Amino acid sequence: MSAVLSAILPVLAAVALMLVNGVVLIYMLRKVLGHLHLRLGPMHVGPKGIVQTTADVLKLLSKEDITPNGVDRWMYVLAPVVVFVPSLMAYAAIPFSETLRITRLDTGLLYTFAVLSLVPLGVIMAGWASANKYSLIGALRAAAQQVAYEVPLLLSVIPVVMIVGSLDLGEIVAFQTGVWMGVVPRWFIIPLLPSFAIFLISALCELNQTPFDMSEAESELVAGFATEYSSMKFGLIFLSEFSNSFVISALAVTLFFGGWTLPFVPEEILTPIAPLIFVLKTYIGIFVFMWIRGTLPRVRIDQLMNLGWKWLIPASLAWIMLVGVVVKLTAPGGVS
Amino acid sequence: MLPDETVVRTTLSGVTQAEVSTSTLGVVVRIPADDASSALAALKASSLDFIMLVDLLGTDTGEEVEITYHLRSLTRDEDLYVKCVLPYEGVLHSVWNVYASALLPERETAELFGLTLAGHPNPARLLTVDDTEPLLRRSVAIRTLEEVRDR
Amino acid sequence: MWGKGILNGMRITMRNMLRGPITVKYPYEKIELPERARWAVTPTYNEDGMPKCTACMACIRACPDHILDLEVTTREDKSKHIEHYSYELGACMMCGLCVEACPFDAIEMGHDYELALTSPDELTIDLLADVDAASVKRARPAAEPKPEEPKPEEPKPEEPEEAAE
Amino acid sequence: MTDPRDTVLTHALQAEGTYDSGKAPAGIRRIPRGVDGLATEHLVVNIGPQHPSTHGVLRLVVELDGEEIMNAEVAVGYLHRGIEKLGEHRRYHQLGTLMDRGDYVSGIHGELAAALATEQLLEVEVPAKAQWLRSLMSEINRVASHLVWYGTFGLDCGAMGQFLYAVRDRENLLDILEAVSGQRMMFNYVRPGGVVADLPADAEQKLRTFLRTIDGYLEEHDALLGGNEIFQKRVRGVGAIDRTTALSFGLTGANLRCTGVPYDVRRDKPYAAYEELQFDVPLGSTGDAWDRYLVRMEEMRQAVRMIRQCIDGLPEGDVMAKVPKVLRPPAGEVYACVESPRGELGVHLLSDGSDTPYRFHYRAPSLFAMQVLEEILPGQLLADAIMLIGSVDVVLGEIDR
Repeated sequence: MSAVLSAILPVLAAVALMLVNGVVLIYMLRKVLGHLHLRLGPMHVGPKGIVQTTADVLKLLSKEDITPNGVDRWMYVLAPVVVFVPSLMAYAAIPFSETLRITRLDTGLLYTFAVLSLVPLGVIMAGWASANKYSLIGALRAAAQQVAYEVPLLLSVIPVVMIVGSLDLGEIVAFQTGVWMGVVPRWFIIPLLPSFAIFLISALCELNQTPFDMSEAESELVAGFATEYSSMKFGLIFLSEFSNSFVISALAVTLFFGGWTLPFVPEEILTPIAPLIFVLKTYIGIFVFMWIRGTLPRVRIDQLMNLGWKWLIPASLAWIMLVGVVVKLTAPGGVS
Repeated sequence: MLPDETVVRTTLSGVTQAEVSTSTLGVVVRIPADDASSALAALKASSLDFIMLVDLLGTDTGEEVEITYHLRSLTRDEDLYVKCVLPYEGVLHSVWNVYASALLPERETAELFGLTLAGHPNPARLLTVDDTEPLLRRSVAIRTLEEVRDR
Repeated sequence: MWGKGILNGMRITMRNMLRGPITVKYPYEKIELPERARWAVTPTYNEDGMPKCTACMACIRACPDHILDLEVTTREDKSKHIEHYSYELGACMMCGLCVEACPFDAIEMGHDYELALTSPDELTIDLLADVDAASVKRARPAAEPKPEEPKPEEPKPEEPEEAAE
Repeated sequence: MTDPRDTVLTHALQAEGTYDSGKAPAGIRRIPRGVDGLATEHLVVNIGPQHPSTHGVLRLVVELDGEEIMNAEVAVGYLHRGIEKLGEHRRYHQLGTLMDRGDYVSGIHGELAAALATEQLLEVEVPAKAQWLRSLMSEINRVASHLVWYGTFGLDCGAMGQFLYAVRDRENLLDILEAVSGQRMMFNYVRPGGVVADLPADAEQKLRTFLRTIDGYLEEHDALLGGNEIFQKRVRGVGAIDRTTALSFGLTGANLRCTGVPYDVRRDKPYAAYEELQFDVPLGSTGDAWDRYLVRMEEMRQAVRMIRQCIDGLPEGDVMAKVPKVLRPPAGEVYACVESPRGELGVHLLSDGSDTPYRFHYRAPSLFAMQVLEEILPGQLLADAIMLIGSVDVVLGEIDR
């Protein structure tokens, strides 16, 4: 019994985490964007509009599920599932604290990126299947954009793996605990700032967020690939977009900002509140994504490709070579 | 400032017989309809340098449609009004190769006055649906008070 | 360097965020309108509650959209009784020309902007229904504080030239 | 299973009502899908009339080859109310209510043009205070209209924040306009012979508080959108209209001045109080979307400068000339033009001596700006087309009249 239970429990935990996360993030997005633009955001439903997201979910559930004619039936229905499931699977390897983790994977990093690269597949299916010119253009843009930015995203992470020597997210965080020269925390953001910059830019592309929200560019393609979707199918796509931003922000915190550790906090206070610190840091990361979303205009699709292929990839390759040389020099026998 | 009439009369003397007069509007040149584009081309190329067609409008004078071309010279800051007269179902020859700014106003004027547009790259209707009668004609009545009252 | 403008933009949005929202929470807080705000037309009344309107039809001629209408019965002693003074709120563009045309200040533009209704036929309102019109002589001196010579009889001269409208 | 691309294309053409299965519809160059050559089929997309960024009810029929526009055609007329026909049944002092609804973003300029035309017919002398009030209200309306242009231009490029900051400032301006004229956008304030009423005390006080903060906000707006490198990359060198095309397509206002042609109705044909006001006319050089942005932002600063001069130098005197209640101008034809935020807004009035105009023509600058779009859009990318509509700043109420 316990074997079955211990198998199902993490999955349920992941699903619950994702739903709660979606609800909180949608509310946070509307509030943050609102206050960024001198507005209040939702205020009517519940105190300070807290119940607004549940009202949205209920609305989405109760809406009529329209399937326009001339639509490629099976692909149209399957697409939201292909978009939703990978972002659910991506929760598996995220280390909330030393012990609290859905699964202990020693190739956690590789697994997360592999799963995340499935999402554009669903986007293309959705765009193509809904036989609407706007979604066709949006889907093809999404395909070009996400394929182009998978490469720099992975390349920007390689220096971290080179220094730590393992793909296991837990060990990466363990490597970053403690302090250099007594004052500087051992986070990777300080030595590897360029790779964090490249990671941030290509992460924004992965998430289809401004300034790279090409696939559902409101002012050009109405709602891009998700134009023809209604009720819960749209809900799935919408929810997966938010859980992706949580996963990417969690990765950024794990790789560059020292996961659940804080530099000057002694051990015994840290462990009980470690998941809380981790989630707090992730939400600060998501806030920065929303801050960027509220400010910057959109890049044109060909400039985006230009930036990706001609700038980010060569820069990250050069950076990897540099870090490789430094790692080899400083710790000749170091890489165990 | 008003362009001086003698220069206008001399430029147009070769091209078409035009009678130049001055009214509250300014210097007005009346020419026969079918050599409108040649007259405008002459005025554009002349020393008066009417570089811009500011506006093109039609007026229903009761028995025929009068087309007004409002020209302007930016260097001398002078305006000139070239008028020609067309019968009710007449043909408005497009002047878009002389002044490209006449493209849309010509479509609108032809459609609202019931003229047919010749020599225009896209002579379709601009503002109204296909079977509406020419609205700006004096004969086409506006809704009377009663129709407005019980609409 | 390249990203200076972008970072400056981020700083500005953060500064605006810290300035706090400026929205008026409409149903709970209401904006008070300036004194000249023009919304729906409303009749004005004397101190004794009788309307100032003398049924002189000036406003009906002045309205560009012809949406005011007056049904009046004239009794034998020349005093008038207003059956209906109908006003199509749905078609009114609130331009205020009728108020300017009224010689007796009998109508004014109200400040009530919550004019939403549930059914279209409620849009034709009776401003004044079944009430006696004020007589011109009594209204004239009160309405014209300036010592202008009061018109002896009904304001007939305006009538003939309007008929050509 | 048929090739889904056919269903996509046929739906569009059926919706347009021009689909004839036999021959390729006119105007759409359909490359024959040869078996050997890799021929990409052109996609006909209707941008509008229901579309989030078409500034009103514009329908742009665009033939796309991938992302690039091969052929663009403008279909307008969805907002045609027959302002010119209605004008023939309105009295001269009622023309203002029609003109407000033409260019509804800057109503004062329409009213002023109609009033100037009637005054030329009547040869009536407008008192000095009315002239100054007309200039003051025109400049307030110009700043409000340019703020709407700035906000929607940012939205077309994908930036949400700028629109809401622009609308915050515009709210203050609309409150001032409401305090002076009674309505926020449909003012009915300028009449032949002068203006309806004087500047009330609370409006002047609101205007002074607005003037204290507007300069800082304008710098902020410029830094937020203009300073942004992404926006600059999107806008520099895109959709350039050179001098000759601008002149031959009849462009006026900021669209013409951004190509370097120094023509401004306020300076070359001065009306209202513009002779006594000091302002300079910003000029561009290449005529691309970046120059249009710079010229309009500078125009906003000049307008604020003029508002300051207007408030301090407002002369005394009455606001309306001695004008009969029912205007009957002598028979004659007249043309009066005004520098509206979109270009030269003209009213061509022909009167036959009765109390309603015989012919009332409204020269709309946006119609000529829209015309030039058909010329420059082929060859641009889809994303740039939407941005260019925003940069030439058209209002559909004025195009359709």
